[in-house]
Amino acid sequence: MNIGVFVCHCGSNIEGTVDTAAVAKAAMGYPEVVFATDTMYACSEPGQAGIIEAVRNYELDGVVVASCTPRMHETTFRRTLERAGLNRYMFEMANIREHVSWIGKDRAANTNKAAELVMIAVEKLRQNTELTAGEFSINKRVMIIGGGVAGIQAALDCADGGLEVVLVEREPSIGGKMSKLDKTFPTVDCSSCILGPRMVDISQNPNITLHTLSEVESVDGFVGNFNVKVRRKAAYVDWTLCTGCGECAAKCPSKKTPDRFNEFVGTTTAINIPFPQAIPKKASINPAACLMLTKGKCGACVKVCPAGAIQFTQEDEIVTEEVGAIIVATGYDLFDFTKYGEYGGGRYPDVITSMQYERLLSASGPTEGHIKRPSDGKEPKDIVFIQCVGSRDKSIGRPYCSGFCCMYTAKQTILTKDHIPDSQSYVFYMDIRSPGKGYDEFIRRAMEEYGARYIRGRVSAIQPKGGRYLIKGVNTLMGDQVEIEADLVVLAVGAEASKGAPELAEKLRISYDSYGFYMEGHPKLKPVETNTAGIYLAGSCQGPKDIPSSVAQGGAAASKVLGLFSKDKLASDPQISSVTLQRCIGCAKCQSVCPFGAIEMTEFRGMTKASVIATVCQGCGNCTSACPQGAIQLSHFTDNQILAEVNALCPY
Amino acid sequence: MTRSRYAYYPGCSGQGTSREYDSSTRAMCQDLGFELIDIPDWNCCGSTPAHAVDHLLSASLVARNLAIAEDMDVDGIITPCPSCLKNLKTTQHRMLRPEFHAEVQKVLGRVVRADLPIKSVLQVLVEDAGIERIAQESTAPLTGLKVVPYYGCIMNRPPDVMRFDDPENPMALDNILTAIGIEVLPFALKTDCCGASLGTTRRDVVARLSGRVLDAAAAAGADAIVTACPLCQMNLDMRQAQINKANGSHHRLPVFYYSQLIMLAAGQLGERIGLDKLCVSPFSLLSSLGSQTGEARS
Amino acid sequence: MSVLEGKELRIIGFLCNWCSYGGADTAGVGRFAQPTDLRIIKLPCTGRINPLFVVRAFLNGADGVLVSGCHPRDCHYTEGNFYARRRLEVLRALLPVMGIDPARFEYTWVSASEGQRWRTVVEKFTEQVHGLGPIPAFNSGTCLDACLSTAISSAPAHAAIGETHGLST
Amino acid sequence: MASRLEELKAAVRKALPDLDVVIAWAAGPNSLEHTPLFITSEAEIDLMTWDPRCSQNLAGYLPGLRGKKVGIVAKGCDARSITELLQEKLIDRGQLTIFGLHCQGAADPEKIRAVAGCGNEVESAEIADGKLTIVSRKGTCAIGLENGLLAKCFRCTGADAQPCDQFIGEHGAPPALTDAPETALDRLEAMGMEERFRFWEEQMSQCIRCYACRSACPLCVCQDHCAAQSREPHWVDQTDHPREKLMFQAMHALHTAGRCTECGECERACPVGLPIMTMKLALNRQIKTLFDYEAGIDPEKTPPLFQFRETEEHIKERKW
Repeated sequence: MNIGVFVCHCGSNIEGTVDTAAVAKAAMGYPEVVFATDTMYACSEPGQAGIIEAVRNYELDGVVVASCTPRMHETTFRRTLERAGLNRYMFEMANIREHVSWIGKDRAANTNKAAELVMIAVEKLRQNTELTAGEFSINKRVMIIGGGVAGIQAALDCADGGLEVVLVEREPSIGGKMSKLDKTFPTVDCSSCILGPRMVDISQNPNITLHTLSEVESVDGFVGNFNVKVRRKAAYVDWTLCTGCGECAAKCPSKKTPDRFNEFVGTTTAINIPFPQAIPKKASINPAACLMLTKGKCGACVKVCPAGAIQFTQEDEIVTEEVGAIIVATGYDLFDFTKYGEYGGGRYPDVITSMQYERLLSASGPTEGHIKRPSDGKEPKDIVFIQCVGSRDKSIGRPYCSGFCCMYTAKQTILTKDHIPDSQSYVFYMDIRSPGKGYDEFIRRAMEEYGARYIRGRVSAIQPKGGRYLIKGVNTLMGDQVEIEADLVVLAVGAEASKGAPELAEKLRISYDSYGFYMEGHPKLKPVETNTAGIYLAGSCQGPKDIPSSVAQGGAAASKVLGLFSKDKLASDPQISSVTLQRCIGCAKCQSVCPFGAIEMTEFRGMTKASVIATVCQGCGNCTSACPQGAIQLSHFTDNQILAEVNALCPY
Repeated sequence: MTRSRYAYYPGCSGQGTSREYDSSTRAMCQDLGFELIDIPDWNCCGSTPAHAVDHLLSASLVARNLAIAEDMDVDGIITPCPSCLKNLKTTQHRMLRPEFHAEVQKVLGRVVRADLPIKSVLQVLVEDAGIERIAQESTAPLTGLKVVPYYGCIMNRPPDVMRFDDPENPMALDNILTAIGIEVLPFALKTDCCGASLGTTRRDVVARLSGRVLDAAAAAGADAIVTACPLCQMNLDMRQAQINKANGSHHRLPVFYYSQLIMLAAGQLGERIGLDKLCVSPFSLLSSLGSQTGEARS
Repeated sequence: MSVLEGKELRIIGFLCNWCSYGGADTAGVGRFAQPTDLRIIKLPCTGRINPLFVVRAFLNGADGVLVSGCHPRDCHYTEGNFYARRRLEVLRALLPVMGIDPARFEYTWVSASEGQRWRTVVEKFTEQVHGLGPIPAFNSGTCLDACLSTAISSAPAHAAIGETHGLST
Repeated sequence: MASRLEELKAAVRKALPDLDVVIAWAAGPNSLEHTPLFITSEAEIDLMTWDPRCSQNLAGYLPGLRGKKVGIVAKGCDARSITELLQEKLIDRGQLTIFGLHCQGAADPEKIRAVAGCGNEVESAEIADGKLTIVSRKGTCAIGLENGLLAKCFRCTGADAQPCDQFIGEHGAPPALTDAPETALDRLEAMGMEERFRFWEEQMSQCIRCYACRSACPLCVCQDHCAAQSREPHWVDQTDHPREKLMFQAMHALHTAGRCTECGECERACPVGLPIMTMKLALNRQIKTLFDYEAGIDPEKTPPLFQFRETEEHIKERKW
C-alpha cells in the first residue's frame, strides 16, 4: 500500500505552534508512507489539487490529511480522493488543530504529538478496505405522529407532494392545543377559523389516512422501511356508521363527566364529540364515565342513535402501517402548577391556568365565551396574570423559557378588555420575551391601548380574602412590595414535554433531553432531523414553539421527507459490521446487544450464524465489543485497527 | 416509642414573655415520655440582631450551646422557639463548610462537632410521639373549638435548612389540633410574617402585618388563634389591643400555644398550663365549650 | 519511547465520535489550553470499546487511559454508553487485581458542547496520572523477547518517533 | 456411596436407549482422581463410578455434543455450568438429560498429596465414612476428607444438582466446612500495586501457554476460534513473554465476566498450578455488588454485560 501524508498549516492556525515540516518529515518514516509534505491550506482548491497530483505521481492508494477535525472537512477530502480516482474510504484524518495546535503552546510537545497522531492515522489507514455504499428500495409512505398544527401542516404538505400519509392522533379529534385557543397573537384572529379549514382538508384529502384515538404501539424497521403498529383505542362507537349528529350526547344522562377538551372547566357527557369543529366529527364514549360500561345499565345513546352506531362491545384494535419515514409532532403539555405552594397549590378555585382561561374566552367553550369565575360564576373585574409559572425556574426543574407565554398573556389581557371593558388586568413578569414579527408592538398595544398594568417581579403568595384574592408580590423596578386584590388569577403555565414522550422516543430509538424534549440532529444545521435516519421532528415535541414556528417546522419536516423520497433507492453507509462466517459460533451475543435489531441469526450449512442486515446497521460497533472471538467486525473500526493504533502509541 | 432523651434549649422568651409556652411544653413532653435536660449554662442564640450584623458572631453564640449539648449524651437538641431553632439549625448548616467550622472553633477555643440532630419540639412531637399517641392522650377533646393555626414565617423556612413540613402550606399543627378534637379552619396566612423583630422599632408594620393575620382569622370564623412561636404569640396576643387601636378593629381573639391546648385536651389544668398568662383571656371562650374545660377558670 | 522524557506521560483517550470527540473539538475551538500528554483514538461509540483495548494499552506501557462518551440517554446509538458503563465498571475491578493502579483509568461523559468540562477532565486526569508516575514495566521476558523488542524498536516507525522526540529536546 | 452408584447406574441404564451418549465418571489411572466416561453402550455402564474423586466438571463437553441426545451426570456446581450454557442457548434443554447428585465435596489430588505427604507414588485409595485411606510406597495413611477438598467447595452454593431430570439419592446441604484456605486473591489484596504486578509477572513467566485452562473451561465456547490464537483479530501475539500470557488471562476473565460460575476447571487443569481463577473471582465479586448477579443460577436471566439499566443504582460515577 502506498500512503501519502499531507500536513496542513491552516495558515498559522497549526503552523503557529506545530512544526508541520518536521511532522511531514517524521511521517516519511512511517510504514508504507511513500510521500509526505506540509501544505498551506489542504482544503483549498490548490491544496486538493496537490493531493490529487500526488496520488497520480506516487500511485498512492491511501491518503492521510493532518489538519482540522474530521467533522470539518472529512467529506471534503473524501470527495478529493474520488476525484483522484481512489475509493473515498481509503482516507484518514489526524486532528492536529482542535486537538493539538489550539490547545497547547509548547511547540516541541505539539510537534511530537502531531507526529504521533499522524502515525496512528497511518496505522489505521493501512488496514482500511475499499468500501462501496449499498442500495435499498424505500416505501414512499410517511407516518405523522400527532395531529396538532405542526402535524397537520406536515401531513398536508406531504400529501400535496403526492405522498401517502398516515396521521396518528392520541385524542378523538385532531387539532391539538391550537384547537383549544380562542384567538392567536399577534393578529388576534380566531384560532379555529384559521385551523378549522386545515383540519377539514385533512379529512378530505384522499392521500391521508387518519387514525385518531390511536397511539403508536411499536416501531420496527429502518429508514425507507418502517413497520409501525398502531393501537386504535375503542371508541365504543362504530365510526363507519356515526354521522356526528350529536343526538347521543344530547340524551346521555351522565352529564357530570370531566371535560378534557375544556381543560376540566365545566363538564361534558360520557358520550360526546369533543368540540363542534372536531375532525373526525365522530362521537366516542369515555368508558370511565359511561353508566353502561361501568354499571351495565343505561344505553340511552343506543336508543337515540339514528345510525345504530353504538357498540359497547368494541375493543382496541392493532393496525399495522408500513411507511418509509416518520415525522414526530407530538407537541407539549402544560406544567402542573400545583407544585407551587405559594400559588395555593390548586386549593383556590379562581386560580386557573392560561389554557383554562382560553376555554373561558372561547365562544365554543363551557361559558359560551363569557368570562365567569369557576367558583361563583361572577364576572371578574380585577384579573392578575402571573408569568413564568413553570418556566425559568431551576427550583422546580424547569430552567428553560417556554417562549410563548409572554405573548399569549398579552393576548389574554387584550381579550379580557374586549370582553369586560371595565376590567383591569395586571401582569407579573420576569422579562418580556417578544422576539417575533410584530410581537413587541403587540405587547406595547396590550400595555398602552388596553391598559394592562405590567409589574416586573414575582408573586410570593396568593391568599383568599373575602371572596377575592390578595396577591402579594414585589415590584423590582420600584424596589418595593405590591399587593393587589383580584377576582381571578391566571397562571401563565409553561410548556413541558408531552406525557409519554420518553416512552415514544424509546420506541422510535431517538434521543431526548433531560426534560423529555426530543433531540434534533444538530442544534443549528439539522433542526428537524433526528439522529435516527428517516425520523424527523416538527413542532413543540422538540422544544416549546409558537404557532408560526410549529407550522414552519411542519413544512420543513415535510420537505425533508419529500427530499428523501425523491430518490427511488437509498444508499447505506458502508462503515457497518460484517460477520466472518467460519469464526462465528452462533452464540448470538452480538444480536443481544445490538440497539437496532440489525443482526439476525441464520442457518448456514446446518449451523446457526449471525448475519448483519446492512440497511439496519448504524455502525456503532457494540456487537464487535461483545463477540468473544471477534467474528463480527465493524469495518474501519476493526479490533486490529484499534489495536494497531494502541500498539503504535505504546510499543511495549 | 424509643427512648428519647433530649437536650432542651428553652430560649430567652421562655424565661419571660412566653413562660407559659415553656412550662406547658415541659409538662407536655413529660406526659409524652420525653426526657428533657436543660442545656446547663446555655446562652442566648443571638436571635435576629446577631446574624444581622455578623454571621461568625451569631454562629459562635449558637455553637457554644451545641458544644455543651454534645457532652450530654442525648439524642438531639430540641427547642420550642422557632427563632432559636432557626439560629441553631442555620449555624449547623453553615458549619458544614470546613473553613467556617474551623473559624467558629477558633472563636470558641474548643471542638464543636455540630452533628447532633436539632429539632423543634413540634417536630419531635409529630415524629417521635406521633399524632395517634397525642389523640390517645386527649381524654377531654376540645370539641366545638374553632381555630386557625398560625405557624409564622420562620418555622419551616428556609426549607433546605429546616427540613420539616411544607414551607408554603405546613400541616403539623393542623393535624395535631384536629387529633385533639379541635375544628381547624383553612387559613391562607399560616406562614405570613407577624412583624416580629420590628415589634419595638416599627409598630406600624406590626400593626399592619399582625392586623392582617387577626382580620383573616376572624373572617375565617375562628374563635382563637393557635401558635407555636413566642414572638408571633406576643405580637398577636399582647399587642392585640394596640393593633385594634391602630386599625380600628375590635378583635378579641385568644392566642394559644398549641402545647397549652394539648394539655387542656389531656385534661390537665392549672399552673403549668398558664392560661392565665394570656393577655386576651381565653376563659369565657373555654367555659362556653362546656363544663370540663370550663374548670380551667379555677 | 516516544514519550517526551520527564515532560509527558503516555495517556491514551478512547473517545466516541459524536459527543466527546466533539467536546474535545469544542475545547480546541475555545482555545482551552490543556496538557499535551493525551493521545485521542476516535471510535464511533463507547459501546465499541472492548475493555481489552484498555488492558492492552496498560500492558504495553500506557501510564493512563481515559474513556469518554455521550451522557447517558444522549448516546447517538441510544444504548452504547449504557453497555460501556457496565463493561468499564467491571474492568475497574480487574485492573487492581492485575497490579495496575485503578486511578490510572477513568471513564466519563462529555457532550459535544462541554468544551470547558473536557478541559477540566483532561487537566484533572493528567494531573492524577502524573501523581502516580510511570507505570511499572515488565523487566523479565525471554531472550527471544528481548531480541524481538530490540528488532521492533529499531523499526522505521519508531526511529521516526525518535526523531520527533529529537526535535523536542 | 455404593448404593447411590447402583441407583445411578440403574437410572442411566433405563435412559440409555433414548440417548446417544451419557457422560459420567470412571475410575482413572490415578487413584486420586476419576476420569470422564462416555457411555454409548450398555456394557460401559459398569465402568461408572461416583465418589468425591469425581472432581471434573463434565459440563464442558456439552456444547461440543450439541445436536446429539446427551445424558450427563452432574454435581451441584457442575449444574451451574449447565444452567449458564442453557441461558446462553449454547445447548438445548430438550436434548439434555441430567442425572443430578448430592455432592459432599470434590477431592483435590494436589492438596491430598500434600496433606498426606504421600508424594506421587499412590497405589490405591479408599473412601469410607468421610475418611480417605491412601496406600502408597511410603505406607498407608488416612486423612479426613474435609482436608483434601478443592478450594471451590468452601464457596459451595448448593450441593444438589439443579436443574436436573433425575435426582439420585436425598437432597442435602453443602458439606459443613470451616476455615477456608487462603486464596491467591486474599494474598494479592494484602500486596501493594507494584507488588501485585510483579506477582503476576513471576507467575506468568511460568506459564507454558498450553491453554489447558481454556480447554477445560466449560464456557470457553469459541472452540477453535479463540481470539488468543488468531491474527484476525490479533489480540495476543505469540511472543513468549509474561505480558502476552497475562493478556490472555485478562481476556479469559473478561470473556467469562458475569458468566463464570467459579467451577475452578481452569485452575484444576493448569499443569503448573497457576492461580488463574483469581481475576475471575475478583470480577464475580464486583458483578455481585454492582448488579446483584451470580452466574449459573437462573436459566431465564441474561448475563449482566449483555443488558443494562438506564440508572444503575450501585454504580457511582466520578463527578469531575
